[in-house]
Amino acid sequence: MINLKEFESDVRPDWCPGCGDFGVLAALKDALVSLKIPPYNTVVVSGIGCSSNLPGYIRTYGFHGLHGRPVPVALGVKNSNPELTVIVTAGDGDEYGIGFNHVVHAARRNDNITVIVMDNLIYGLTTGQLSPTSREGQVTKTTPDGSVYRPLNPLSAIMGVGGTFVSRGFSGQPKHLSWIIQEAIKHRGFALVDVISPCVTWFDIYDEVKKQVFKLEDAGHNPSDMEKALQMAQTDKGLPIGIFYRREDVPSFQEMLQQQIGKNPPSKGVKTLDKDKIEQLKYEYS
Amino acid sequence: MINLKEFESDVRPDWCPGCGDFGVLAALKDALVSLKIPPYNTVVVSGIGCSSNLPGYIRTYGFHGLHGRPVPVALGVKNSNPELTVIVTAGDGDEYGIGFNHVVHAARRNDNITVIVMDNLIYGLTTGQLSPTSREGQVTKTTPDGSVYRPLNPLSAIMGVGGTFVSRGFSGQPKHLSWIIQEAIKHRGFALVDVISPCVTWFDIYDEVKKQVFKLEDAGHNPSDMEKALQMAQTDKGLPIGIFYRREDVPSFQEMLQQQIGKNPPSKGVKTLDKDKIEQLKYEYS
Amino acid sequence: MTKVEDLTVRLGAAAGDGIQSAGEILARILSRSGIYIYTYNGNQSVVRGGHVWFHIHAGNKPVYSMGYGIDYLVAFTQQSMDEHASEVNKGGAIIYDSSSVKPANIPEGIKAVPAELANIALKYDKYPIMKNTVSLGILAALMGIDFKIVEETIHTQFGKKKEDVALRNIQAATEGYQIGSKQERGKELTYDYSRRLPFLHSNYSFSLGAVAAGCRFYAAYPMTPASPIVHWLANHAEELGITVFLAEDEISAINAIIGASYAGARAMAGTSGGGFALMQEALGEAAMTETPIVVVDVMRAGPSTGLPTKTGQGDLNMMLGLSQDDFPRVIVAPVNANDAYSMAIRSFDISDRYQVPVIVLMDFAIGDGAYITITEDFSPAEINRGKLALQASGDMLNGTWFRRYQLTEDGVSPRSIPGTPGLMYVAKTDEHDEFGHDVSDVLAGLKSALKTREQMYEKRMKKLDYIRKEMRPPAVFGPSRVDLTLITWGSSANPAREAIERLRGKGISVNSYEFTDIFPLNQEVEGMLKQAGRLADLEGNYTGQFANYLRRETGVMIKDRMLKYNGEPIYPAEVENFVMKVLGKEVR
Amino acid sequence: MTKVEDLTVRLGAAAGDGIQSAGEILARILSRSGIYIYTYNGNQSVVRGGHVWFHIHAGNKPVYSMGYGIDYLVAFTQQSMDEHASEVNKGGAIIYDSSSVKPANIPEGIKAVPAELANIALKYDKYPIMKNTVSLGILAALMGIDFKIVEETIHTQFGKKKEDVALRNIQAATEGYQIGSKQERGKELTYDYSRRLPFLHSNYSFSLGAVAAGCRFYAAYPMTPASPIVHWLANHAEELGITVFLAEDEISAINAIIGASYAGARAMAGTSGGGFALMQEALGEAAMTETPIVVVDVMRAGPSTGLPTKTGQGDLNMMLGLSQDDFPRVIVAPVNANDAYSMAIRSFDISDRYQVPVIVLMDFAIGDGAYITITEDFSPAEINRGKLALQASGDMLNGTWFRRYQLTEDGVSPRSIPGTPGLMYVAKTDEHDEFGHDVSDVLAGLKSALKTREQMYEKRMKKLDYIRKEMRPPAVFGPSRVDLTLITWGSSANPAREAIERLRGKGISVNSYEFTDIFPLNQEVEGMLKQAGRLADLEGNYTGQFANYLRRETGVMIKDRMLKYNGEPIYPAEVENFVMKVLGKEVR
Ligand SMILES: Cc1ncc(C[n+]2csc(CCOP(=O)(O)OP(=O)(O)O)c2C)c(N)n1
Ligand SMILES: Cc1ncc(C[n+]2csc(CCOP(=O)(O)OP(=O)(O)O)c2C)c(N)n1
Ligand code: SF4
Ligand code: SF4
Ligand SMILES: [Mg+2]
Ligand SMILES: [Mg+2]
Repeated sequence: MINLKEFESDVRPDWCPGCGDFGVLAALKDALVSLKIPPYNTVVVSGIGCSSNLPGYIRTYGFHGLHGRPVPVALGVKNSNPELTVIVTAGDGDEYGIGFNHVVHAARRNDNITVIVMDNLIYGLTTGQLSPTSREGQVTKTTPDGSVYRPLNPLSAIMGVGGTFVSRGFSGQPKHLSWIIQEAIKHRGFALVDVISPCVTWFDIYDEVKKQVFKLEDAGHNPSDMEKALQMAQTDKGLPIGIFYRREDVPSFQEMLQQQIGKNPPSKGVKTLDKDKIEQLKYEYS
Repeated sequence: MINLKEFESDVRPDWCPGCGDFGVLAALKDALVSLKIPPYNTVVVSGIGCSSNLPGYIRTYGFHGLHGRPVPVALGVKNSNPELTVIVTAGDGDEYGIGFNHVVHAARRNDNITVIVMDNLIYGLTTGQLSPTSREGQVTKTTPDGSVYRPLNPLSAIMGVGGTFVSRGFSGQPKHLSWIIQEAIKHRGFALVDVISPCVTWFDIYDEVKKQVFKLEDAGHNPSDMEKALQMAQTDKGLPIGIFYRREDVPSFQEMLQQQIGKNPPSKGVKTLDKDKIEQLKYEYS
Repeated sequence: MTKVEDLTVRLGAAAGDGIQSAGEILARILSRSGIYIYTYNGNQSVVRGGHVWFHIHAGNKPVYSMGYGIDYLVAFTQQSMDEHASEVNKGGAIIYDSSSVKPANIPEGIKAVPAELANIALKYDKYPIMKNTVSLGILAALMGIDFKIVEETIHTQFGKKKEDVALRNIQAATEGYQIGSKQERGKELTYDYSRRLPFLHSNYSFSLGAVAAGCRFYAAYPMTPASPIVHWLANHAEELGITVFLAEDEISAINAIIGASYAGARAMAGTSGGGFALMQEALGEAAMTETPIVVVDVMRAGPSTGLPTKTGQGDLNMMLGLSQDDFPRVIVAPVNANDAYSMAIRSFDISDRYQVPVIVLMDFAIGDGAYITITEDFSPAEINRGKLALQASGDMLNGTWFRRYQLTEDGVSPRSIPGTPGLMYVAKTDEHDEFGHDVSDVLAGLKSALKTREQMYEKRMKKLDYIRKEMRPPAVFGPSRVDLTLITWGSSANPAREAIERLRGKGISVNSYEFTDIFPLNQEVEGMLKQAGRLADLEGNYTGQFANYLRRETGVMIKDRMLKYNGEPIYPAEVENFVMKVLGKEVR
Repeated sequence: MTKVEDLTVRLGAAAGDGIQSAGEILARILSRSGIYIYTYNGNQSVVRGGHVWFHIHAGNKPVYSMGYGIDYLVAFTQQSMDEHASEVNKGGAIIYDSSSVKPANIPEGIKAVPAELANIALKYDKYPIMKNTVSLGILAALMGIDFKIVEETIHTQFGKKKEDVALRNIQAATEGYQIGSKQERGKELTYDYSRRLPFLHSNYSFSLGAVAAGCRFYAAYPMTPASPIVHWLANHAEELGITVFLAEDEISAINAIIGASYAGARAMAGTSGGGFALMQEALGEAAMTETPIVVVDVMRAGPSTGLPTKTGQGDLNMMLGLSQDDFPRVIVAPVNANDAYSMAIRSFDISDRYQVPVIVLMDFAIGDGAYITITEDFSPAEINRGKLALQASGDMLNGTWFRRYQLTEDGVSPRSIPGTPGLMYVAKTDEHDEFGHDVSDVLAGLKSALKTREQMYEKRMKKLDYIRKEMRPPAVFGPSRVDLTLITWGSSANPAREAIERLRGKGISVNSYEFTDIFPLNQEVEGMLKQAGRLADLEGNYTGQFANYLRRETGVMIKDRMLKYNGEPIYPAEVENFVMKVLGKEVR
């Protein structure tokens, strides 16, 4: 019943021809169709950046907010209505730069959202400045003589803060990416999907990535092995994609909350107080 | 020549009697004296919190700024004048909550500052609310029924982002803490000193900590072993203190910058342009 | 014994001595004796030590503010004696802990009541914390309050803790009462033990109002003096089914409530000035995506970190200039806990019906610890969620986006809630068309898009025209024909009320325009100001932000201003002196 | 051939077609022909595709703004033809790429010059990017510019790249020039090839001014349209020895410059509105710690994300209401790149001498891509770091804190720089005494501390009284006796200048008060406004923020306002029409 057409938007992506983000969009749609999640129960939340333009290109509910702030918006949505599938789609600047604190804390709380980062190692929309994942020596508009900034490794970072699902995909392999996204959505809690999604205009690393990329599954990686996962995240021998680390034994923050304050979620209608209750609370201190 | 007296302030700490922060203050003074760093070449930068009141209690240069922002202030100081010893002293809310993004990025860039976090697992100054390091189940003013928030492990977090010096001390052992701080200051690049510094008013865990604490050195820990360091950071068998992880082979961000733009630091007087240079730059685009 | 209409009590101690809780017990005792109260928490940004005080103004009729001087001072520390003794009124009394405090600066005509408060307390507990209770016993006796009420209140206060603690406290209080009874009685009010009056401070009553309005999601990062809101809500979370999200910072808090509201919940955030500064970018986000939210700023004395536990009204300019460029917002400022309840309900109502952010300005002078007797009726809320699209028509179920930002007469468009089939849309902070599609990228600057841009800008801003009509002109407190009209906003109305009463007694006729609906201003305001006689401004900031704003909006310049910026609450006596000066009368 | 005093050229294409670089080459060609220019970058928030344009107004005498209509349109895409053809002036010409564009909407009296731009370009490169160069060749021919200048400019432009690229471009330009030469010549200016005029946009000239003022530390997080500042500084970092810190967010950027300045460097940060919103809390920090900093906001069309590549002047309210409570700040707004240079120097000077944050408001209309010919002399800066304590007296070397916040006549206290023996102090955001010791914790509320608090508040605020005297009244552009005075601030002065000239030609006498020193206002302003005849306001925002501010400060209400908020720059023709309407004259 749920098919790709239902997710089709009449808004044409304004990405540059060849941009990696097309692959991510395709993979996300495929994943939602495969999981049979209806578009109206899906909320795609983004920040600001080329990648963050994604929500308009997939006909689900969407929130195209501020640079760096999609994660807290997504948490608000999820806590307000835990029945929704909430997905963040944004860039490396958005999620690993200005917005990284939100990502880190969502990961450690194990908030039940999926965060897809279109990691192109550059600030695309603002025309090519250094990002937190830019490489040492990389020439950008803000590092004309080559970067002296040590890059962030988002995978080991999220493992370090206790992330329970850490993965990386490649926009050039949308089927594989769709599988990762499906697993991420099904995951109990916070899931990071870092996607190498090259920017063909400001830092085109397609050929290089294609050469280096290999699948963790093919290499026999066991995602429950944190130690190996860290090694793989930090390896300079090729570029592994797949699920680096995963554990399903940690309750999500939303489960924990519901244990405490029940299952009637905030979005389900306002709940007012009757006169007696009001009076009782009014006299609480006297 | 440099002695404790030089660091003495006539301002009396307003911490509660028995607060862990007294031990941190003592250890910091001791470390500076031991390293023979003159007070006027030291800048202690803090945020807002009980712990952040520290700068007034040690007679060095100090900057008592905004909640969560001492790290970027410290970076500005260090980049402006790399000859200064720049130390951040703040709380777990300040550095692991609102200000954590700055800490994370300073760690990954390997900025040459020492960050001492007085970690009391609570927001002290604001009278006892949940902090990012508060334990699951902890009863605080904001979690009267026990916390459902999974805590952050700051040590593994900073290792995950590539931190090059990760340590933990205990305010109850100021001599040992002084040694850690000395090593942290001598370290090439970013050094995190997480200090268990109990809040006797809102979350007194002194007795418990005293029972659990042991020194990594005594346990034969080798700080160059990241894997073991991570295990130690996450262990629930006792509370290890000491230097978890350390590497000295990564140039600091300031070294990298100086390679690029030379050693004449920004603080050393203004450098104006002469008429010829101005004219040349004025005509640059025409 | 002197019967009076109102009196004040001040307890002075070091932080950590439990003065606030003692003050609350006393407030309770008085309320259970049918007495009206206002309290103020003179605390410091320190957890133990220093000098803190708790002030109670109590009366047979409603009181609003600090009252005049001190009638009963309880000095637990020397500093309390030194700081406050000179302010004690004739006929007043000073109770002090004679084991550590020496009498000093005691003006004539004041009774000194020495008692070994700490030593007595140590009889009943290993820490001297019950010295508070001892002093309350003495006070009750001096004030002629029936001990039964004291006993009952202590039982209520410690009810949840061990019964044993309550009993020992009662013993301590009894010993105090005996000491007090040996003294000549002092000033006393007219008690009515059959009447129990409720009291709340504005943080609590606003929280109660919010929950009554159906707020189900609250996000915050703690900040004095807004923290009591999150404490209250967290304490009632299980009972009332509120989700309280303790965010990693204020930016997360406000974005979370925007997400929660977008997904259908009534949602709120609260903070103080510094935290609000960080939230600003997201206020623009809420306005641009047309997501209803309520945000409370409980102001404290700034600038910057300033005096975190002291009061001020300095954040108005910030609210008028929020974030980049122009967008609609509503600013309200309740006077005290009485109207804060209904203001909460109104805030959610306006926010939902116009899909705009509503900002609520309160301050420390009416917040944390500043209890006031509730005389208002707190009615259940009538809920109007505004224009909601609840169900898609058939043709929406295949392939079209929902026209979320439809151009309408009043600028408000029906909104749909995620989870509703067929009504999908993307909420946008980029400029967008009626469907929420960007006009910022491939369309920006095209002639057709310029039109869209203008229409969308006008759509958002014209909400203010409609809201303006709902905004209330200032309430007039006092007579209508006067020598001087005081302009007050939010909490500054309270000391004016007391001063006006006193001035009336002196034959000076003053009233106050109490502004609670700050932005947009009701259109009658200009006329009211121009028709009023002489005007004088009263506010708790350095530049007279509200008076400046009134000039901007109405052209009316108020020259005479009493501006208080030292962090202390405005005292009615200061208002009185100010009025006398403005009117050219001799002071006292 | 028609000799004219000024003319305009517009290039229209898709993003990624290299239109901005083509426009820059043309600006260069004209400048090397002794012509004055103003350019505007009609771009979009898209990296490839969409519709973008580059506009050049060129004249024999200085030009400031968009000019009137279009004299030469170059249409690389059909959309360029469709959007702009109708705006082409009589006697103008449209060059279009006939391999893909069909003529449409071409008004009468306009010459159509079809040319297979892309196809020709493909002869010289495998991508058709040189179609730009071909069109420049045609344009140069039509405008009667010596080809030598074209050739020379291309050499300069590609100098650093391969010589080969330059040569192929020259071939492409030559082929264009030949096509153009076959046409009748169009409008042309009076060229002086011996004169090369410099041009910059305000982001660049401000950056240059900052470095000239000795700014050695710049921190930023990229944000359109402020990014050219960080690009310029990063590009000159090695050469000029500037530290450019690429922060993880704007909060880090501003705190870093506060740290850098505290440690002795002149330091600056730059951003646009959204980023500035995040910096606000730290502006209060700078003011409270009395740390000098300069912060630039290059405004764009909001609210919220808005139209990121479009222009507006909507951030003034934000600057007036920065962060919580009152603190001193200075707000300036250069008119264009000419005064932006010296404004940078002044900003650092004022900031250092008064130890306050200085905020500089520029906008996209004069920033990124909006070049203007520099007619001002750019002199080296005279440096005055203000009150510095350079050396401790002997008694400071043992045990005392430096009296950093000493109370002085003008509110400014000598400051010491870390590294100086004996002058240690703690910079404080809490309220503090002269030594920088907190009065917020154990002293708060004590009588002695209240005095300190008041004195420190007054100390900070009184700086504004002194700064006010240095603030400049608006410059008057145009005659002194007029029918109407236009009130402009910052960039809105530019279109007014051109309109005023034109109106003068029609016998209508108008002038403009060009405000650059926004806050605090010079004390003469009130008088100037009250003495002026009829006033009308001109600004790029919805509510007339500056006019509202003037009313707040002076009581003068300017009713007639031309407010533009669609993201486009203000065109002189619009100003002209507005003036005619205000004066009740018929338009055209
Ligand atoms: C507060 C704020 N700061 C800066 C910006 C400007 N900005 C917009 S997108 C962006 C970065 C884009 O990079 P990334 O997040 O990696 O996304 P990409 O375009 O590469 O997909 C920046 C800095 C902004 N919109 N808001
Ligand atoms: C922007 C901002 N948000 C909130 C606060 C209020 N605040 C002051 S200190 C503090 C937390 C203190 O906890 P921590 O950093 O752990 O320090 P501690 O007092 O425990 O030493 C908070 C939330 C603030 N000053 N500024
Ligand atoms: S600039 Fe880069 S990231 Fe942006 S759309 Fe183009 S290719 Fe993609
Ligand atoms: S409240 Fe806690 S952290 Fe603060 S001074 Fe007291 S014991 Fe220390
Ligand atoms: Mg990117
Ligand atoms: Mg803490």
